[in-house]
Formats: sequence, structure tokens, C-alpha cells
Amino acid sequence: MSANDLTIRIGGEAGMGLESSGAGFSKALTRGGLYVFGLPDYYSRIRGGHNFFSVRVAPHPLYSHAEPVHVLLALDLETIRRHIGAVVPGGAVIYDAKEDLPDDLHRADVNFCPIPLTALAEEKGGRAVMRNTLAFAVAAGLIGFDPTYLESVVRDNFARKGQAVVDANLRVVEAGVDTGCAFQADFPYHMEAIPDAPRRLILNGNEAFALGALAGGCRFVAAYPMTPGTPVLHWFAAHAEQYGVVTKHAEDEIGAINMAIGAAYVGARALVPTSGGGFSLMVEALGLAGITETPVVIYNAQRPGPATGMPTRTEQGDLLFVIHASQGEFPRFVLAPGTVEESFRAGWRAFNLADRYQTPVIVLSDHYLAVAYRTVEPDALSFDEVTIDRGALLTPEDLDGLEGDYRRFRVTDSGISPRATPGHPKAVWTTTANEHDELGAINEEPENRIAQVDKRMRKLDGMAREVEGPIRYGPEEAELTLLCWGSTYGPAREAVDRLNAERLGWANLLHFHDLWPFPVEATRAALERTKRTIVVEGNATGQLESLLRTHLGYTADGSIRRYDGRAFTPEQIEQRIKRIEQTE
Amino acid sequence: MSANDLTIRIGGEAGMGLESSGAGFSKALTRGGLYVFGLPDYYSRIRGGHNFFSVRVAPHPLYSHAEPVHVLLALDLETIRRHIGAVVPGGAVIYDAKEDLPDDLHRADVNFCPIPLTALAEEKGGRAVMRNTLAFAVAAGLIGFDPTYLESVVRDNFARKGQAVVDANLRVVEAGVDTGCAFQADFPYHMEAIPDAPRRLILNGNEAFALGALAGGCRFVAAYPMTPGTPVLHWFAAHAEQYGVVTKHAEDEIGAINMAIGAAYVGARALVPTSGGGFSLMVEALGLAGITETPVVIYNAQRPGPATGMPTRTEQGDLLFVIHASQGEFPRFVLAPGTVEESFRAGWRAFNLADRYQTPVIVLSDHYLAVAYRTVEPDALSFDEVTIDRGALLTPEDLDGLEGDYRRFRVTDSGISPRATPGHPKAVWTTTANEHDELGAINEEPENRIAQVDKRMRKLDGMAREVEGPIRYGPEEAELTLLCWGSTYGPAREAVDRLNAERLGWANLLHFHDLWPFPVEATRAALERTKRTIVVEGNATGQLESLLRTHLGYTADGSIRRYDGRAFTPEQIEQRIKRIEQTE
Amino acid sequence: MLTRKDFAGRERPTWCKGCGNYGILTAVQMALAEHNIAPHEILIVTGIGCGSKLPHYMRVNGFHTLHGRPVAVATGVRLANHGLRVMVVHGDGDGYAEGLSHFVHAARRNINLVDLVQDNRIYGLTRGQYSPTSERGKRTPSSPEGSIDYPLNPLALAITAGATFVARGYAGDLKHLAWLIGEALEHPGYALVDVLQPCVIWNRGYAYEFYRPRVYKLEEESDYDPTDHKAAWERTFEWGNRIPIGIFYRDPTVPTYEEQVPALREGPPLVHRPVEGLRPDQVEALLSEYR
Amino acid sequence: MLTRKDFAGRERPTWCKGCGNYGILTAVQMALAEHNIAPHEILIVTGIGCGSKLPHYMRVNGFHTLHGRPVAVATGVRLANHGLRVMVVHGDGDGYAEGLSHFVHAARRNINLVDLVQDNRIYGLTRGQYSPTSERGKRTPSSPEGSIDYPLNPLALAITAGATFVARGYAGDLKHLAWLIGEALEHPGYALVDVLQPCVIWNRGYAYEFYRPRVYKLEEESDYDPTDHKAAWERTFEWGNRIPIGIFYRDPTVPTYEEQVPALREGPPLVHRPVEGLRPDQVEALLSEYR
Ligand SMILES: Cc1ncc(C[n+]2csc(CCOP(=O)(O)OP(=O)(O)O)c2C)c(N)n1
Ligand SMILES: Cc1ncc(C[n+]2csc(CCOP(=O)(O)OP(=O)(O)O)c2C)c(N)n1
Ligand code: SF4
Ligand code: SF4
Ligand SMILES: [Mg+2]
Ligand SMILES: [Mg+2]
Repeated sequence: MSANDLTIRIGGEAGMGLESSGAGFSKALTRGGLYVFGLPDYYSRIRGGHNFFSVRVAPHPLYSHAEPVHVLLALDLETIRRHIGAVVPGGAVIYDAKEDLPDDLHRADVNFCPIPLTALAEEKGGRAVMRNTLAFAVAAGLIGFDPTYLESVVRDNFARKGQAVVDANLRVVEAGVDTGCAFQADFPYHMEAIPDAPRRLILNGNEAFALGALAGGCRFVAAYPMTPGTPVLHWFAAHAEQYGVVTKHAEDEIGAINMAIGAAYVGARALVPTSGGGFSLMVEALGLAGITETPVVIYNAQRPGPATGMPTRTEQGDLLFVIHASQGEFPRFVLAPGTVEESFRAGWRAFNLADRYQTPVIVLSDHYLAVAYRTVEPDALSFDEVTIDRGALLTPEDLDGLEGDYRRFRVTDSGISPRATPGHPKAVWTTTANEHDELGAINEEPENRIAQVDKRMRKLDGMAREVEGPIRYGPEEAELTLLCWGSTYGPAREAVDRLNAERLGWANLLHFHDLWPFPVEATRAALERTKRTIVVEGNATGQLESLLRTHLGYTADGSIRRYDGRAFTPEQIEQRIKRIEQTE
Repeated sequence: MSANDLTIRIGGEAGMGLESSGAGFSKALTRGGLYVFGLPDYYSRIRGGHNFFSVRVAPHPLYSHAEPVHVLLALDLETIRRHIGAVVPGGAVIYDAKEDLPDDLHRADVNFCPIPLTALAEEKGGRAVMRNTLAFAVAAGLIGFDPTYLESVVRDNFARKGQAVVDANLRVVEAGVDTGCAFQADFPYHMEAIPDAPRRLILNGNEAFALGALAGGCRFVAAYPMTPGTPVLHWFAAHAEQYGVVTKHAEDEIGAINMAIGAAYVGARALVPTSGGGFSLMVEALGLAGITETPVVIYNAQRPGPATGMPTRTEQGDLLFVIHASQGEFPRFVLAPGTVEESFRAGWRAFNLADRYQTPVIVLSDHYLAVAYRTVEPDALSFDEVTIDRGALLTPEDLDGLEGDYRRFRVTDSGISPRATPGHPKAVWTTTANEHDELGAINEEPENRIAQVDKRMRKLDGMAREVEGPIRYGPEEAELTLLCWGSTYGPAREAVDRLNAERLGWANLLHFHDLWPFPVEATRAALERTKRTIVVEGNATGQLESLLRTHLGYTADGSIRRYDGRAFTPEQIEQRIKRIEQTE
Repeated sequence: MLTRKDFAGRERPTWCKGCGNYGILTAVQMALAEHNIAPHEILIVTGIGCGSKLPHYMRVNGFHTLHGRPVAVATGVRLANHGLRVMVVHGDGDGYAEGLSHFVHAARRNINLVDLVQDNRIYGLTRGQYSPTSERGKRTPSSPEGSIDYPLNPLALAITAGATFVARGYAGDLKHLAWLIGEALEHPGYALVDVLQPCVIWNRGYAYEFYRPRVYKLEEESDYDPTDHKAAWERTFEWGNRIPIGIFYRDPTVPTYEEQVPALREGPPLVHRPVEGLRPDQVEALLSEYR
Repeated sequence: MLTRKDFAGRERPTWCKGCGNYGILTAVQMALAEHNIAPHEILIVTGIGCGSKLPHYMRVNGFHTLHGRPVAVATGVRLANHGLRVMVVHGDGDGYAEGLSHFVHAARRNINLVDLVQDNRIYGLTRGQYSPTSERGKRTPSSPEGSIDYPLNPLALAITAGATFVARGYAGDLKHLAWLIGEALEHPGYALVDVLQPCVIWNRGYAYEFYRPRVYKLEEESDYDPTDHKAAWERTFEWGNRIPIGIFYRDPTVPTYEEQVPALREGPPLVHRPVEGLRPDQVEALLSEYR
């Protein structure tokens, strides 16, 4: 029997390298022509505790993780204790033969495969830490996956460390695969490689966003580390020299955002990656960007709050906060990509929007999207689509021809004033965080205030035309429409598929990826075609729901919220919908 | 002819002491049994520029400033240039005889009274700076106000400086009143003192709030100066020693709010006064108070933003910001007093709410309310009404009887967990900004997360019962209802009076002073009795309007917004309503 | 008499095996026991970082606040309740990056608290970025080509800012560290204890093997005088084959901030005074300002 | 050659008559003219406060930012355009209270900018509260019983933090101040110029009459050596009948931060490079990481 949707989960302690081996295994499966959704689950600590990494694999595209586990790779008994309930009947538990399996962890309908993980890793590879490579290789053997893909990943990943390390790892892989093959016959779930598949990519939202930002001309990144936004800083730091990017690990988030504003002011495309707590510290400077009309991009990968909250968990709790953050009123964009592809696109699009409207752009991701690896098509990151539009940015040549004073804040119909950067003899002016006149001088007169507020606010007309309405997935018309935003798209999309598999054409969804300015008209049009709607979002108070009420007077028929720090699964959404159905 | 509503406006440069003399004159009028509304208008600079102070006076209560000026006290020609247009026919302009009045400043229907202000001040008082005292005394003479009240204020205000200073000022007052009396006959607007009136109070919103907070047990104030919140720090610093209050001018706003949280954590009633920019810097710590359930009160006296904006002007632009500020979700209160009386009440009520619900309370004032002086009835500040309710705060005696572990975050039906403060041997625990279990230990498990989020959010049930719905002013039923919040109440109330003076019973208003949790039920009930509604608020985007849509699906019939940095006047609201009427 | 056991916590630390924080935890417990400060008589205020989890692992009052803010929180605690001992415990990223300003200002104000910094010269919890005390050239995920920031000298900074007690401890020398913490606890005023804390995961170059042979005790230097401000400042720059630990500077004669606050000069700590409404005469006095 | 007139502004300053900021404004203009730095070749980044309005009153590129943040903004400016000269101008509240952390970190990084602090030892614009450099006992609206905070010594702090140019000027000595600012502008690295600035409204005790008889120039002290780190630190504590002005410390040999940034080691400043999409080979190289 060949399954078409398997999850292999490895569990153990922090510091065992679960994530890197899980990512490697995911890459091997991807190279083997399969689609993967790889999700790390870890505590906010460096060693110990219980971490796990789930690799879901299928011959078709995947959009989220899923609940059932087919192969559990237990590096310790705690893994079995916690996850045995998730293992499907007929599934396998690979554990270290040196452990005594207590009776209460046993399940008759599951294959328990004691394998000398530590001993074998030490014997073949020389180091006990190779246990996870070994375990994944066992899994590969078990499901009948061609080991050459594992080997190719091992070669690539360890090449830097020299041939001896590569060879040791290859020996471990071989031993694992052999061991796994021995159990293969008893194991009902197989997943063979699909040879000659196109060379797909596997990456997470942070990486995709960083790629998009770099492609979009981002050349300045200032940040203070904060999970789960930190990897974007690391990514740029690692690519800084080669791609000519200045990165600065600042003294704090206030320093980071103000550095970015300084860099943007003189003309760089500047980015500040962070998480909600860091964003909180940037709120005052957001207003500085607002009133000085300085384009700057803030990437907020959300985690559950309030305050420190749950640093390594996920939530969609910052939406209304970032929309309204900072004293006073000024235009801003809030983009909330839902997938790796959308993260890439948000990366470059954010800079174009920031430059075109000379205002801050906030990209709202979350831990789930930021860290989950997903296999995407070879051309999923549309580099060809990338444009670089700097908006009304005056070139030195433009300025050469300037007559009279440079009016940085000229009142225009669009609200956009042609922008110079300091350095040209004809454009010498001062910009201020106080209310100012067209020239940039401090001005407190009522008429000027109205003119400048109106000018800034008029940008919203153009911005409203930029924002894209919700994207439909599923049939054009359906009995039930799920409304979701950001990373909930993945599990919601799969939930729609599951619902429609039972009742053809019954459900669809509308996925919001541009949240501010709220795409009122497009949403209204989309909602007109819905019958019953349920808002699905990862917070406790229903923030998208609130936007729908505010901007459309629209009240959805139901809501499904999750705020336990974990992402939705398709199964959960499906069940909650069915429960709602039943009680109605 | 005796007028029943006069405005005396003094204008000059910053540094001339306009505000203190204006406040003194206002107090004298109040002592004379009249009602005053005194409004300073000044730039964000220390000397020079053009400042003015308007004293509106009437024999009946006043709720706002008004546009027409009856007596203009011009300490310089700039004052005439700027304000001559506001002077009513028959009004007077008092100016220094040494100035040459240019023709273009002249108006035939206005009495220009050249008076040797500087020379006379120097002659009688010995110092040119006494010009404004002199000018106000002239005004008193002109309108026929009994000078003994001026003298009594002079005596009180200058007593600290010694008898010689008092005498000099008294001589100046005498000379001024005499001069003014000389013009009295030609001047149609008189306002005589009302002897034996009750001893009313005159004070501004900042003072009233501070009094209320002190009365409510506030004993810790940490702040970083920011206009217009600074005077609350100064007020407490001035009263600190006498009333046993610890005040700290901190290194920045982040320091201030975190100090307050520390003080509150160990049991003090702690306050942080600021303005929007300072509040922005406190956003992260707001979440700390949220998740650690530490009661703390933040007073945000709004000024126009974004960023530095207009430091000495007014706006109601921070409402949605403070409601949604900080990453993640947690309950909070937002109170927005509209009057001196409500500011006092918000002062003590905020602390009770903070303690009862163990959560932050934000009091939203604004520059207009914060700095405008108003005469109120002797018992307007209801000290008798003040209660001190510390909520579920465990006493040492309670803790003596504690069995087992102290559970700081016990899951309860109300969401409120009995609170200990550190120091008792039976309650030794750690509180954390991470998600935690009942004992306060870091906990990332989903079940616990849900339990703690739900527990915190359940407080909203009780909180919803605490918030008070909008207050109606005017007839129970009316053709038109104005909806307003915070300080707009004053001018809106007078606008209602003006409208009803023309068309009896035509208009009323609903004034919101509790904004979060939004008082949904009470508002719904109140709105049911309205016919046509117009939201009047001091911002550009319509923030109360937005709340009404979000929480009630209610769209008002019209809106009047002001965002030029100035407060509404009754006349302006009236005119805008009439304009709306006409275009309909 | 108290013993270390009185401070035994319920939870097992989640720190890595070999982490210097174990030593610091033990030393804190030893010092409290030695100085007879019971778990309820002190509040340990921490920031966010590996080491900031410390109060969870012992029996003590703890307040685990925000990254960078524990010194500000602790200042508020002391001002509201100067009857409670207060110790701040946080990392070098917390104290010298995000929280630098609070540190300098607390030092100059001479707030009476112990400020213990777990100085592993790295960001532990966020997985190994360089910190303000990291050496130049350090390669980390946020400085893959090597850090180009010159490191801060927190001890010199504290001395310059006016701290009245400035010390360095070493997490590998429990007895000495416990003694230092005890001295800091008894010091009337702001007391910095910067602790050389091996992070065995992200900063292997500064593990026990690095420090053990290098550290020496200032107390054992016969000619070292911890009351000499300038010499203390100078000594803090010594870093190489010999690394001084101990008390660099101490001046117990400077009044603490709390002693000088007008409202606190007399009477019990603020939070021990009844929170009551105003008396009629007080109301009268206040209202008379506005009549 | 440029003259002061090339820097004449359109607007009249809104400062009080007699304010020290007039002298600072003139000195800045003199220094720029003398060093032939045209208005468009420099960006003056300021915070919020009386003195921070300075660029509005002269012809120059200015960026008048947030209270406490100009040093961070200026750091970003320098990193993105090291072809532009950058001078930060802000008050003592701005620089040593709200912005203290940015100051210390910029100093240790040796960002190449001039940090001119208008040190009037008071909050001017917010009407006279005490600042981190106010003397103890100062009575202000936020310290009506007299300040109990010990003042900061910003020069000593800068030296300790690793600043490579540390100077004090006096707003009443234009020529000397202009010279100092010029030296700071030519200094390759972070240059603090703390300026004794009389605020004639809120801090009358520290007006010209106070400073004039007290200030003396380090340059005129034959035995003063501004390359001696320790002596410089010590000298900053002198404050009384004699108050030193001039260059306390200078080390032009330390590389600036900007020179060391990997992406900036070669080629023009970042903002002068074309902002273009990635080349196909770059896309290919990047994608290969994810296959
Ligand atoms: C405002 C904010 N920014 C960033 C973080 C993320 N963060 C958590 S711990 C930490 C630094 C840890 O380093 P350190 O303070 O030296 O403590 P250590 O882990 O080394 O003990 C950071 C940046 C945060 N929690 N809050
Ligand atoms: C975040 C923030 N906090 C507070 C203020 C209010 N504020 C404006 S200027 C200033 C201090 C002024 O003192 P200083 O920096 O010494 O400058 P000076 O006016 O003396 O030149 C303050 C606190 C502000 N604008 N922003
Ligand atoms: S990462 Fe370093 S500091 Fe953190 S617990 Fe592990 S060894 Fe200790
Ligand atoms: S208040 Fe002081 S610093 Fe501000 S302009 Fe006036 S004199 Fe200058
Ligand atoms: Mg550290
Ligand atoms: Mg100042």
C-alpha cells in the first residue's frame, strides 16, 4: 500500500539538532520529487525539554502540517509519551533499543521498532549526535524512499566540514536505510521518490521574505534579535557581503528602527525585522516615519503575547495593534502574507509601496509561517515579477533643473510630494517630526495643519487602489466560505479540500493578505458571492472579524479562533466547522 | 447694557506671563461670583512668538471657550493684527499708547483705547512685566467688575514674595481699574460681580485629575516630561512631601512606566502621566502589566501627532491607538473624561478599576481639557464620592491563613485572582512576563495557555458592567443627536444649547466618557432613542465613529471632525451642523 | 539560621549542562542564607534571557519582567517598598544593550539594589548573537564576518556613572561569588556584580578553561585599594592573561536615593502606609488652592 | 571659499534673547565655512528640545527627529551614505536621558559623526525640569525639594565608552567653539562636543557670568596631553572654580565603524549604488540554497 500523505515526526530534547536534521530530511524528500511541509516545535530554551519536528510528505502540494503521525522517531521516551496518541493505527515508532519501553506507552496497533540508535550512530558515524540522521534514514528505509536523495543532501550539507564528516554521515545513512528496509514489509505506509521531478524549492516564510526583500532592493537591515524575526537578520548578515547589504545588530529596537529611518531618509531601502515586542518599542518611530514621510519597512513575525508571552509559539494577535500603532493619524500599509510565495512577494512589494507612498509598510508574518518549511514549485518565487519602483524619488538630474526652493512637502493632489535625498546643492532643506509647511519648516498654523494632514491622508486614495482584496480558494460559489488572513490560509485551504472531498463544492475560502488600508470594495464584492461565512483566525478576540464589522458593517456567521500558541490544523478547522454545523 | 457672556483676550509674546496673569484674572472673576472658561494658546517655544489667553466670563456656567472677543488686551500690535477680526462690534481694544496703530489694523466699529501700559506699569509697579496685570485691571474697570476680587487674588498670589511686591501689584491694579472705568461709559458690555456667591473653584483638567488621583490613593508617580502631561508630574512633585507621594522624574518614558509597574507590583497605587509620544514608548510595558496583571494607571494627555506633531495644541487622535496598543491581547480600561469634574472622578476611579481588575487603565485627556481653566461649583469635585477599593488584594492577615501554595494566577470564574504583594512568608512566588501557570511558573502548554488567556479575558465580563454608557445632555428625544467623547463635550454641549435656543428641543448629545471596554449595551439603548446623529470629534479619521461601527454596526448620519490643532468652539459646531442641514 | 535548602526551588533549571548560571544560582542561594535573608524578604527582579529565569529555579520572590527593563522595575519596587531587599539578575544583552540607560541612571542615583549581570558575552536565549561585551572579531549569526563593535567595559562605565559598589565575580568560583553577592547585598546603594558566566553553547571560547587560569582576586592583591576611584577605573581595563575578580570599587558613605526622597525620609515604606482617602482638612487645604 | 553667509537661514531663531544656542549656531556656521563644508554636503540630525531646532535657522540639510533618537538616526544615515558628513545636535535631556544608550553605543562603535550636545543642564523646551547634568540640590518643577540624583559626567562616560574624540566647548567663546567643532568634523570617528550652553530662562545660575571667569582652555595647559586616556578621564571631573574646555581626548588612529562594514569596504556609499533587481546568476545562486 502506498500512502499519499504521511507525517514523520522526530522528537527529543533541545540541542539534539532536530531542526537541522528535519530540514535536511525535508530537502531530501523534496529532491526526491515529493512535497513537504516541515514544522519545528520547540520551547524557549537552548537544551533539554521536549522538541519535535514534523515532516509531512506527499506526492502533491501541501499547505500545512497535519495531525496524524505515521512514523514517530523517538530519541527519548518522552517523545513516545507525548506523541503516541497521534500515531495512526499501523504506524511505526522507532526508538532506541537501549531504552526499556514502559507498558503504559505501548499500543497494540502500532509497530514498535527498537533500533540501537545511539550505538549504531556511534559505530557507523563515530558520534552519538548522528542519531537523528540515523533515525531519519531508518524512516526513509521504512517508507521505501530512495536513499540517494538523502545522500545528496548529506554531501551538500557537510561538504564544508570535509570528506571524513561526509563519509561518516553517509555510513550512518546507509545503516539507517538498511535497518528501515528490514521493517518495510510490515509497514503499510510507503512513499516512493518521484524521479525526474522538477527541481523544486523548500524554504520557510522568513527565507522567502528575505529573498523577496533582497530582490526588491533592500540594502539596509537593522535589527535587535527577537524570535521569530531574528532569522531575517541572520539571513541578511550571511548574505551581506556578497549582495552589498549593510546589516546592523543594534543596541535595541528603538535604535534599529531609527537607524533604518536614517538610512531610508538618505535613500536606502531599509528594513527592520522583529517580533511584536520589538515592534512595540518602535511605535514612536513609526510615527516619525509617518510625519516625515520616510519609507521604511517593518517585518513583524508575530508570536503569542502579551509581553514575552510564548517566544517560540505562534499567534495572529497583533493585527489591530499594528494598524493603529503610534500617536496621531497617518497612512500606512499592513501586508500579511499567508504562504512562502506571498512572503516573497511581500518582500519586494513592501518596498515599492513604501517608496511610492513615502510611508511605513508593516509586513505581518507569524511564527508558523516564518519557520515552517514548505516545498514550492521551482518558479514559485517569481523573480521575474519583481519590479523596483522608487516612486517620486528625484534623481540628481531632476534636481539639477530645480527652480526655486525645494518643497519637500509640496501639497499635491495625490498627497505624494517629490522626494529628494540630502546631497544636492539645489535641495537643501530641513525635515522635522513637528508639523511643518511645504518647505519643511515647523508650522503650527491651523490652515497649514489642515493642508498637511489632508495631503498625507490623500495618499489613502492611491493606497486603496493598491491593496488587493481577498483571494478565493475553492469553487466560486459555495455553501460555506471561510474567511482567513495570513498564515491561517494554509490549514484553512486544506480544510476546504477536506470538506469538499466529502461534499463536492460545499466550501471555499477568502484569504486576506492585504489588511491595511482595508480593501473595502474588493471585499464587499467578494462577500456578496458568499452564503454562510466563518472567520478563522489565530487570536482570541477576532481581529479580522472586527475589521469586517468596522469597514463593511459585516458580521460573519461564525468564528473559529485558536490562541493556544499553535497553528490551526486542517483537521481541527474541519471538526470545528462540523461542530458548528451540528449545533445549528 | 449688561452682557451675559464676554470674552477678554490678552495677547503678546511667550514669556510675558500671559498664562499666570490670565489664570489670576480668571480666579478673581470666579471669586466675584462669575463663571469663567480660561484658555491659553501658545507655541512650542519659551520666548517670543504670539501667545494669547482668552478669559470667557458669564454669570452662568460655561463649558468651553467661544469665538467672539469683547475686550482685546494687546500687549503688542501682532495681537491686534491676529485678533481684531474676532472682536465684536462695540468691543474694545486696549493697547499700549506708545505704539503707533497702523491704519490697516483699525476698525471703525471697535473702541480703540490707547493706554500707556508699559509706562504706567513701570510707574506704579516698578516693572514693565506688570503690564498684563495692568491690562487685566483695565479690563475689569471697563466691564465694571469690582476690583476687590482682583486685589484679593494679588494678595494671595504674591504673598510669598513679600509685602512690597504685593503693594506694587495692588497699585498697578488700582491704576488699571481707574483707567478702565474711564472708558466704561462708552463700552456696551458690562459684567458685574455677583456678591455672596458660593466659593466656587477654578481649575483645569490636569489639576482635577491629579486631585482625583491623590484622593484615590495614588502615592507613586513616575514620569518623563511631555506636554501637556507634564503639569501632572509637577503637581504631584509640589505636593509630594506633604501628602507622602513618591515622584520620580525618570530617565525616559520606558523607565517611568517600568518603575510604576515595579511600584504597583509591590502594592502602591502608581501613575504615569504623559502624552502620546511618551505613551508610544510605554507600549511594551503596557503588555507587561497586562500579562502580569499588575494594576497601573497611565494618563495620556493627547496632543496632535504623528510624532512630535504640535506639542502645545490639542487633538483626540490617540483613541484607537491606546485601545489596541501592545502585542497580544489583554483587557484594559480606557476612560476619557470630558470635563474638570469627570477628570477628578477618572483620577480615583482609574485606581479602583485597575485594582479590581488587576489590569492597566488608561485615562485619555487632551491638551484642551488638560490646560483650560473652568469655574466649577464648590462641590464639583466630589471628594465624598471617592472610594478606595483595592479589589482582591490580600492583606497580611489573609495570607497568614493561607494553606498550601499561593496561586497568584488562580483560574477563577471572574478571571480575577486574589493578589498578594511580596513580603509575606506564606506567599513566595515568581511572576513572569512569559505565559505562566497558576503558580506563576513559565508554561507553554496549550491547555494552560487557553486557561490563562480565558481567565484574563473573562475579566471583560465584569469590566463591561463597570463601564458607563454615554451621558445625555439636552432633551430626552431630539431631532438631532450629537455624539462626542472626551473634551469635545464642552463645546458640543454649548452647541446643543445654541441650537435649542433657536429651535426648542431640537438637539441633544450623547457624551462618551468610558471608551473601553466599549459600553455596548448602554450605547445601543441610548442610540435607540435618537433620530439623526452626527459624530463630533477632534481627529481626522473618525475614531469614535469607527468604534460605533465595530461594536454596534452603527453608522452615524454625519460627522464633524476637527484636526487643525485647535478645540472645537460651540459656534463652529453649530455652523457645521447648519451647513450639513442645508446641503441635505 | 537559614541554609541553602530554604531556597530550594520546585522546578529544575532548564539551563544547558555546564552553564555558568548553575553556579550563579547556587551562589545567590548561599549568599542569601549566609546573610540570613529569607525568601520572602527579597525580590529578585529579572529581565529576559537564559539567566533571567533564575528566580523560577529557587524559592524566592521573583519578578521576571521584560528584556532590558528589570533595573527600572526594581527602582520602582525600591521606591515603593524600601523595606524589601531587591536584587536584579539579568544578562549582558539585557543589561548593557537593551537596558543600558537604566543601568547608568540607577548607578548614578545610587538606588539601593544589587545588579547582578550574567555576563556570558553573548545572547544566550536568542541563539548566539554577539553582545555589547563580546570581543571584536567575534563571529556570530549577527556578525558572520566578525564583530566590528568595540566591546563595552561595564565596570568602568559603572564607576564612571557613579556606582558606589562595583565588582566582578566568576561563576566558576562559588565561594568567592557568594561572598561578593553578600557584600553587594550589605552595601547601602547601587551594587554592580558583573559575573563572568560561561555559556558553554554559544561562547565556547570563554568557558571555564579560559577563565580558570586567568582570574585572580583583587582581595589578594596587597596593594589594591577599592576606595581609590581612579585606580579602580584603571584596573577594570585589565583583561588578558590576568583577569581581576573581586571588588573594584566601594564607597559605602554615599547616601542612597531612597533615603533622600522627601516622602520617604520618615515613616515606614510607602506600601506599608494605609491607602486612605484624604482627610477633610487636607481636602480643604487642596481646594483652597483653587478658590 | 565658503563664508558664514552661505549658511544664513531663512527663519529667525525662536530662542530666547541671550540663549547660548545663538552662539552655538554661529560657531557651527563658522566651522562649516572654515572647513569648506557646503550646506548640501552635511546633514545635521537633531532631536527635540530648544536647541534641536538649530537646522531650521541656517541653510543646511537638517533632519529634526524625535526626542532622544538623533544619534540612532544619524548612525543609519552614515551607514547608508558615508559620503555625507553628519553632525548630531541635541540637548542634554535628549542626549543623556532619553538618548543615553544610543550615545554610549555610538561612541563605542566609533561611528564617524560629530555629536554636539547643547548642555544647558536643564530641560529648556519643557520648561525647566532638571536634567542628568543638573547639579544636586537643584530645585525645578520636577524636583521642588532639590534634585537628589547625582549628575552624570558625560565626558567621562564618553571616554569610558571608547569615544575617540571628546571635547567640551563653551557657547560664550565662539572662536574656540568653532575651532572645536571644526576639529570634531575632521576627526575620523565619533566626536563628542559637549557645549556649556547658558539657558538664561530656566538655569540662571549657569549663565555667562558663571562660566566666563571659570573656563580655561586645555590647549593652553602646557602639560596637558589629550592622548593620555586616563589623564583625560580624570580631568573631566574637574568642575569648580576652574572648568576646562577644549579637547580632553583624541585618538584618530582607531578605524571608524563605517570603514569596517563588509559591504562598505569597497565601492561608493550604499545610496550611490544603483538599486536594481538581482542578476540571473545571483538568483540562481540564491535559489540553489533551497533545492
Ligand atoms: C524587547 C525585546 N527584544 C528582544 C527580545 C528577545 N530576547 C530575549 S533574550 C535576549 C537576549 C539574551 O541575551 P542576554 O540578555 O545576554 O541573556 P542570556 O540569554 O545570555 O542570559 C533577546 C534579544 C525580547 N524578549 N524582548
Ligand atoms: C518621547 C518624548 N518625550 C518627551 C518629550 C518632551 N520633550 C521635548 S524637549 C524635552 C527635553 C528638553 O531638554 P533638552 O533635551 O536638554 O533640550 P533643551 O530644550 O534644553 O535644548 C522633552 C522632555 C518628547 N518630545 N518626546
Ligand atoms: S545557552 Fe548558554 S547561557 Fe543559555 S543556558 Fe545554555 S549555556 Fe547557559
Ligand atoms: S529656554 Fe533656555 S535653552 Fe530654551 S531658548 Fe530659552 S534660553 Fe535657550
Ligand atoms: Mg548573555
Ligand atoms: Mg537641555
